[in-house]
Amino acid sequence: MSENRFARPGCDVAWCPGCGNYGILNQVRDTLAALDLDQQRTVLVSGIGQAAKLPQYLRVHYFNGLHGRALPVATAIKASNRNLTVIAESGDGDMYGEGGNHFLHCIRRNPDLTNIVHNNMVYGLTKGQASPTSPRGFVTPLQVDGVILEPFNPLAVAIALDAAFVARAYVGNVEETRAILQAAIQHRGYALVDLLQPCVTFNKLNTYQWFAAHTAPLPSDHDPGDRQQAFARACEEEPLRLGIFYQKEKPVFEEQLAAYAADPRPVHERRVDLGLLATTMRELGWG
Amino acid sequence: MSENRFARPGCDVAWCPGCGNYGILNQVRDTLAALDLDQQRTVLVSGIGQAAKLPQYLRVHYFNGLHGRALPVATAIKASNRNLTVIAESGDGDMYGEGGNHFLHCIRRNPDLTNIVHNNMVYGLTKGQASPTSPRGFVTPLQVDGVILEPFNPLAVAIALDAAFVARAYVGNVEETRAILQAAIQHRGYALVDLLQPCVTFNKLNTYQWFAAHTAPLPSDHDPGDRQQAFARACEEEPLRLGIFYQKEKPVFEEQLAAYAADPRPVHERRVDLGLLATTMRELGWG
Amino acid sequence: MATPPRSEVALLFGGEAGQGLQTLQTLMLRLLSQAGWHVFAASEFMSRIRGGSNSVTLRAAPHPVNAWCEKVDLCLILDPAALPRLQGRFGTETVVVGDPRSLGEVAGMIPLPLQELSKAAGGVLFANAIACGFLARLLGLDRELLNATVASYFGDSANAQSAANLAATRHGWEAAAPHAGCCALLLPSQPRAAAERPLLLDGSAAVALGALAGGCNFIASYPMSPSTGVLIHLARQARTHGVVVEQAEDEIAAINMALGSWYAGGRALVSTSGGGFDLMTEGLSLCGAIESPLVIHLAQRPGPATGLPTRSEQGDLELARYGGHGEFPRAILAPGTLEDAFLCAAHAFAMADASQSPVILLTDQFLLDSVYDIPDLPLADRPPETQIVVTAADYQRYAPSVNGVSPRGIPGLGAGLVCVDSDEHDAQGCITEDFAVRTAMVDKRLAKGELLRFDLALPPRLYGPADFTSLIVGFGSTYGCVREALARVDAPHTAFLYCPQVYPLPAEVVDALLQAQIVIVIENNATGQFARLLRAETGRGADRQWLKYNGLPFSVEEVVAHLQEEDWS
Amino acid sequence: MATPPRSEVALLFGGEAGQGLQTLQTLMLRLLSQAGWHVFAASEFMSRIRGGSNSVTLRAAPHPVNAWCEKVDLCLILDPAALPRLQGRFGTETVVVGDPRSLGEVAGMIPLPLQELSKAAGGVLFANAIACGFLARLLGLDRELLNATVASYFGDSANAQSAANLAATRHGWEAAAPHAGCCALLLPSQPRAAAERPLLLDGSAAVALGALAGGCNFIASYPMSPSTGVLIHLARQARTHGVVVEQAEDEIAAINMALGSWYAGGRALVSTSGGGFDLMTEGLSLCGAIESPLVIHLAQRPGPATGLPTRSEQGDLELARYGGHGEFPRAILAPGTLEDAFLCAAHAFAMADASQSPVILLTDQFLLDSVYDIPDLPLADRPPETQIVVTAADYQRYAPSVNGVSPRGIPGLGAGLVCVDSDEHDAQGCITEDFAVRTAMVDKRLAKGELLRFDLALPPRLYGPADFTSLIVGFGSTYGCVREALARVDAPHTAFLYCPQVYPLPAEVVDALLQAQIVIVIENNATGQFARLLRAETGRGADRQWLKYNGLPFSVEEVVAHLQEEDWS
Ligand SMILES: Cc1ncc(C[n+]2csc(CCOP(=O)(O)OP(=O)(O)O)c2C)c(N)n1
Ligand SMILES: Cc1ncc(C[n+]2csc(CCOP(=O)(O)OP(=O)(O)O)c2C)c(N)n1
Ligand code: SF4
Ligand code: SF4
Ligand SMILES: [Mg+2]
Ligand SMILES: [Mg+2]
Repeated sequence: MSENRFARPGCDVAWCPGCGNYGILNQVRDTLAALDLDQQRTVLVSGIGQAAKLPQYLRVHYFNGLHGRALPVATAIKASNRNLTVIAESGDGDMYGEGGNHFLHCIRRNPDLTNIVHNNMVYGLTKGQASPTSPRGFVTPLQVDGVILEPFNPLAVAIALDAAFVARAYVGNVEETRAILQAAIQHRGYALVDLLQPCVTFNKLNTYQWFAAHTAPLPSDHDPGDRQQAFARACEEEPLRLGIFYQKEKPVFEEQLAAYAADPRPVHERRVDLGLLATTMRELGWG
Repeated sequence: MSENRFARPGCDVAWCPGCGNYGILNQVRDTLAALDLDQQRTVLVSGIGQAAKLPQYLRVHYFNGLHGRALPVATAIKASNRNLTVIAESGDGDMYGEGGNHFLHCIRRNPDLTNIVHNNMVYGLTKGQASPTSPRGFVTPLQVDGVILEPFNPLAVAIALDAAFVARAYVGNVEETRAILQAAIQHRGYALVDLLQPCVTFNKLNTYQWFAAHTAPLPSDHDPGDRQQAFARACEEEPLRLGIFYQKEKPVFEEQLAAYAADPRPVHERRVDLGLLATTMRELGWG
Repeated sequence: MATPPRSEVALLFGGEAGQGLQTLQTLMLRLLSQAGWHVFAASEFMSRIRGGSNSVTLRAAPHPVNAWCEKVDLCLILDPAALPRLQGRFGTETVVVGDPRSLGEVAGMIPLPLQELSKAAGGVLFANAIACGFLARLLGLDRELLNATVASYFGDSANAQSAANLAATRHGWEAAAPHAGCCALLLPSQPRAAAERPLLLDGSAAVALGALAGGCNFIASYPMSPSTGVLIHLARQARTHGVVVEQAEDEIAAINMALGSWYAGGRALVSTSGGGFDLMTEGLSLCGAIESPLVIHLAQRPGPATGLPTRSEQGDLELARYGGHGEFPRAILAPGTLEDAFLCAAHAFAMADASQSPVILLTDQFLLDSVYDIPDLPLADRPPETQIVVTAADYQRYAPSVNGVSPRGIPGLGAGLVCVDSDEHDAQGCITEDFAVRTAMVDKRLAKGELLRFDLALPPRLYGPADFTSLIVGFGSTYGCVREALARVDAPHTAFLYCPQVYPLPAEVVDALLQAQIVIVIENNATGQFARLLRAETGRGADRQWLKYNGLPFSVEEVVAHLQEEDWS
Repeated sequence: MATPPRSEVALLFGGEAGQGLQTLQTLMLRLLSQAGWHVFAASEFMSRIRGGSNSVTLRAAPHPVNAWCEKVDLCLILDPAALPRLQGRFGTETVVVGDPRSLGEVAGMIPLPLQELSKAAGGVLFANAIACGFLARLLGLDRELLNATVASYFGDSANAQSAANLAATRHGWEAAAPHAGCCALLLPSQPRAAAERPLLLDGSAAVALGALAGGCNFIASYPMSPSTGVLIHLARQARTHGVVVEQAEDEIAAINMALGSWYAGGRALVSTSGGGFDLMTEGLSLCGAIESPLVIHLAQRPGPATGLPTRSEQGDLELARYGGHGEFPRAILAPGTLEDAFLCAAHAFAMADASQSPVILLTDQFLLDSVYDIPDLPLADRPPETQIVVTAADYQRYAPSVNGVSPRGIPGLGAGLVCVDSDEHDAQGCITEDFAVRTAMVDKRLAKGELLRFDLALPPRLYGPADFTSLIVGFGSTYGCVREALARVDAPHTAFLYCPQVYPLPAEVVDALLQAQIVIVIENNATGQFARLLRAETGRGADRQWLKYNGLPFSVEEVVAHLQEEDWS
């Protein structure tokens, strides 16, 4: 794939050998190329964590910001320049833990962006603490007696929020994951891809083998237009279903902004209208 | 109700005349008395907003903290002294907006506390901006063209998180609301009561009349043990159903803490065991 | 009780939230302004929507006024709680007006039968117009002007609401007959021609207009008193001026959105108060790390924590200076007048853009809620240009440069890639742990601080003799009361140094401190933050500190008293 | 390459993450300690789990050592990247050990056929034991002691893992035969009896033990390097010591949980780093407002933003001092030794409890990850008592008092109600907007600052002549290198003032500054935050600043060089 113009060959990748992130990197890179996206208009936004390093290894614009804060940054980029393709990606701790509030409200906003969450059910970069998606009983250096919290079910929550696009993929299924990523990027509106990824160093439970054994595609008769069905399938724990659970056309955030009502240009192309401003000043100035 | 020992007569209540909060205050006060709770062991925790002023008007212990942060405070109070009855209450902006992340993760933790959310679909104290539950199109001084975000559905999200107790009440239905509050407080584990409340000053849409016309009790055959059914009913928008949507026995956070494995006493009753500490020091000290 | 005509007047209105003090304030401001006076109003109010006890102080004078004073010439009392709260400010000559029906008998009070007249006029909604008519007559104002003002406020006179309010005004006017002119203003002032109308703005509007003048086209914020006004003003202008406006789910989202917008070529603002600013400090640090421009409006109110949400303080200066972890440059602008609120807001965008650093606009509730007339706001000749470059294929976001500023590209404009990283990074924006690169990047970032201190700085202004020996130093909203007090007191060799830029300290501030034999720092907080900042930066602190921290701004009288306590010999 | 026996030795191990440097460090520390030496190790590592290039510096000497030095006597290189990264630290006498199979031919390198031996021993897992055996022989250590140390590390010798590692150690030992004693230590040191064993602790363990000694029974935190170690230590002790431990969803939850726990009678700690601390600052302000005790461990790493997550800096002092809006007292303790890390952590709880204020324990990555031997930790005679009262029915949480401290009740203990409010409140904890109450409450809160400055303060320690004229001032982890450097250089009339309490400044610090003719401030940051703080508080700043900000701590050599540049005449 060295001709892939999104590839950044020769960079020093900081992931462990065997990490599921390599597969995600390949799949994202291939999807960007397959969609023939304009490199100059493709922006990746990430937080902090192992997953969040991904943009460093691609030839794209990127904004590698704070732990947990990729979604507000991505939303604003899209809202400031609607010509850009925006992908927000990070780990499960980043997106569902520290960033949980943005996850909720970004879905409510429904900006046209893709949200890829590397779900390895653990905090990789900080050395193996539980993440919101870690299973009950999962023992870590911090959760010495095992996790006692209910695991966060991102799909069920997204469907409860009536998210516009909700999917789960597993990095081990290369073709299927590419197809899901492609559909997610092409979807107009917010699209969640919860992407199962083995962390070979800190998650000895949810391994490649485990995922292979405990995942299965959604039944072929699954109707992504049916919210109740989507929710029911999202609640299933064994097997974890893979595929597009829910999809819906909804009004897109940035299309409804008053700022674009009269002027479709990105904000950076605009200049202050001084005459108009003088008028506004007078209007406000009459007490 | 002046003999109610939870009443704090003569205090200067800062709410507008006619506000739905008065009803909530009465219902909470009556419920505390009806449950014959020990006043010395009842703690109310709130954030900031009109709703969050409620504890000021009761004779209870209270912790009136920061906007959005009642749930972590309440969780820790309960985890530090399991003999206390803890109620966390605040407005919809506080609990679902600023405090959204705590809402998610508190439900995952499942501490034995009651979470009452005064849902007036608006920011009262800051003068009428949209809240997460404001309906689409709701016009405010800030949302001048109306709300463009999908309203937050707290019940659906709580059910998606498999919350232990999920209910909706309307302050206009006095008896029903008392019964729900009573069941919520008695429930072992996290209990959400989304309590619909008219804001007579800033929400001219969702008035007493509106709520009366657009709410209805859950059908009598509703089974709160059925998560899928609960979710389906939570998704219904017309009418808004009232009652206990979902209820489940689940392991309670503070009961699973290692700190209580050998010693059930609240932390304030314990003293450092210096002999044990010397041993620990030696154990850690061998490099 | 009639007093000789006055050359200026201070009115005080006390009432509950929801009783319409704001409407009355606006009506009286317009009326007095139209009558040719300079006007000023400041309100103090509780953190509640209805009830409680609030007040508005409104001044009219032949010269510009922009300070709060305690003295009251004419006081209108609308609720029983107001009287005990406010009467400490009354002098022997204060004329008190109120409705005996609600207040009971008060010695010397001029009765305004507001309940009765309101009922007759059609309800409590008309109380403001009645009061306005009543007061206008006590002040000896012109009846035609009164009618014109009321009519224009309530819409054209054909409309029913307007007509009813005009009638109510008349009732008020008539009820005042026995006391007409009892509090008359001296000059038979010339009404202004419509074309000469000054601007009547509050601080929030001035900041919002300044932001627009600075090219602001994006605001994401979470409501919080007293910062919300700016957000609302921009929301109202979203369509006209093409501003992306979003109420964020929390302050953390707000600042991260603002950074995202700058990254994509926007000019973004966030508006918040102390508690929200706390939550933004990690984003502030990110701003420093990725070298993004950013403008943050920090509207102060008394803390700590929720504190007094609707009151005033200058207690977050050190937070603005030191908030956010790690080390990076920033600037803090603290305007004390409406013109400066406008100019500082506009300049903040230019500064942020040119230095690729955060600029904090530090205001407070008093400034934001104060209204007065100013002739005009100084619009620039040309719209501001965002300093972005069209990137070449080999573009490096953090290319080394002498002054620390690297050309800023944005995605979609040019052939290069724009890579920004919150980790330490190399010139390209890639993560690095190279020790030498780290040192170079720290130096590069800090170098930009010099731009903020010199090239882009807003100098202080000195009022008083250039050869002063005593120097009063202040920032932000203490400006008005210090200037007015100095005009009243004979304080030889004393000058006032007003600092609209409090960090980094412009060289002129340092020079003035060195010249002074006695330095007095005035600030609206308890611990003397500005004095400490001056000492930290220059080694020269305050010899005397004038502090106030009860939630109210300084009054002119308090500053006069402080001045009089000084030994000017 | 054999050199004459040395009285002390500095080892350096360079390798990738995942190659087991930590195990090797522990083995060698234990071995050298058991052999009777004082030992010290500090590691520097990249922010990645595998790969990259990390290193450990390990020193052994007849006297206590607790500073990082650049000098290397014996260097073991495990990965090719390490050599170019580390060789700048080599001197002419440095002995370099490595596997030519992975490194290629390196002039003068003593070959350690690690790949081959590992394979023979059963895999890469055994590389540490092999290296340990090899190094032990180069250092001329006792073979029995080596075996005993390895065996005790891997569990009792009957176990298979232990046996295999012992065999690997032997292979390493044997491979070193041609170079035995080439880097020998001078003294045929006495192995210690088991009972004389010192403690071998790192800074994180010392902080955690100090917290337990201070009565900590609650910790809520969100993982963040380098603060996570403390959290993990307490999690391991949760059951034994009855500590409620929770990984919060974010730092905001963490600090609010901690405040909730104190309210309910717990003694709570939060542990975080700069970015997390930013997010906690609103909670910090709340702590000030409700007058709750609180202990915050702020483990510094280089910023701004994500910065260098695994490296060291003292760049958050001003954040600790000024973070959080509004005005309220706080204390900042910055230990520089393991004993002080322990004592400060324990004392922080006592201080917080007695003053009902936040106390910030300011450490850094270098201190937390450094390991050395200390004889013991000073446990108190009696367990700490939380200063809570049994409330009477008329209990008032904020009852006025002379020193600002009101008796603290908790729910469920007594007949009173415990009402705390983040808004300004009266003695009972009810919201108020009364101006006089506001002023009184601000004064009450600020009064407690005096307790922190005087009664509860940890005084500075002066090393050097009492009649010094030059004074080096430092805080936190620069302690070790300054003391060692001063012992090496003849710097007459020079003393070192080490300040474990950096805020409020104890009186002794102020006195010492006033005595000094020349003040030199050493700090591990770029802008001189401590010097600025000293100037802000005392007017006396630094004449000279020794700063470092590349992500590494000061080395002894650097401080020596700084000292030598000074003109001591
Ligand atoms: C505010 C803040 N808190 C904590 C951290 C430390 N931190 C960095 S990455 C991370 C979690 C990583 O887990 P995840 O998001 O699941 O990513 P992964 O490494 O597993 O891919 C944490 C807690 C931080 N950088 N910033
Ligand atoms: C960190 C922070 N941000 C913002 C605010 C300002 N604020 C106070 S109450 C409130 C919203 C109130 O709405 P809601 O929670 O729905 O309560 P209501 O007043 O409607 O009962 C806001 C935004 C604050 N106090 N703190
Ligand atoms: S720690 Fe886990 S997630 Fe991180 S790079 Fe290694 S295997 Fe991947
Ligand atoms: S503003 Fe609304 S919610 Fe607040 S007190 Fe008034 S009516 Fe109630
Ligand atoms: Mg993860
Ligand atoms: Mg509300």
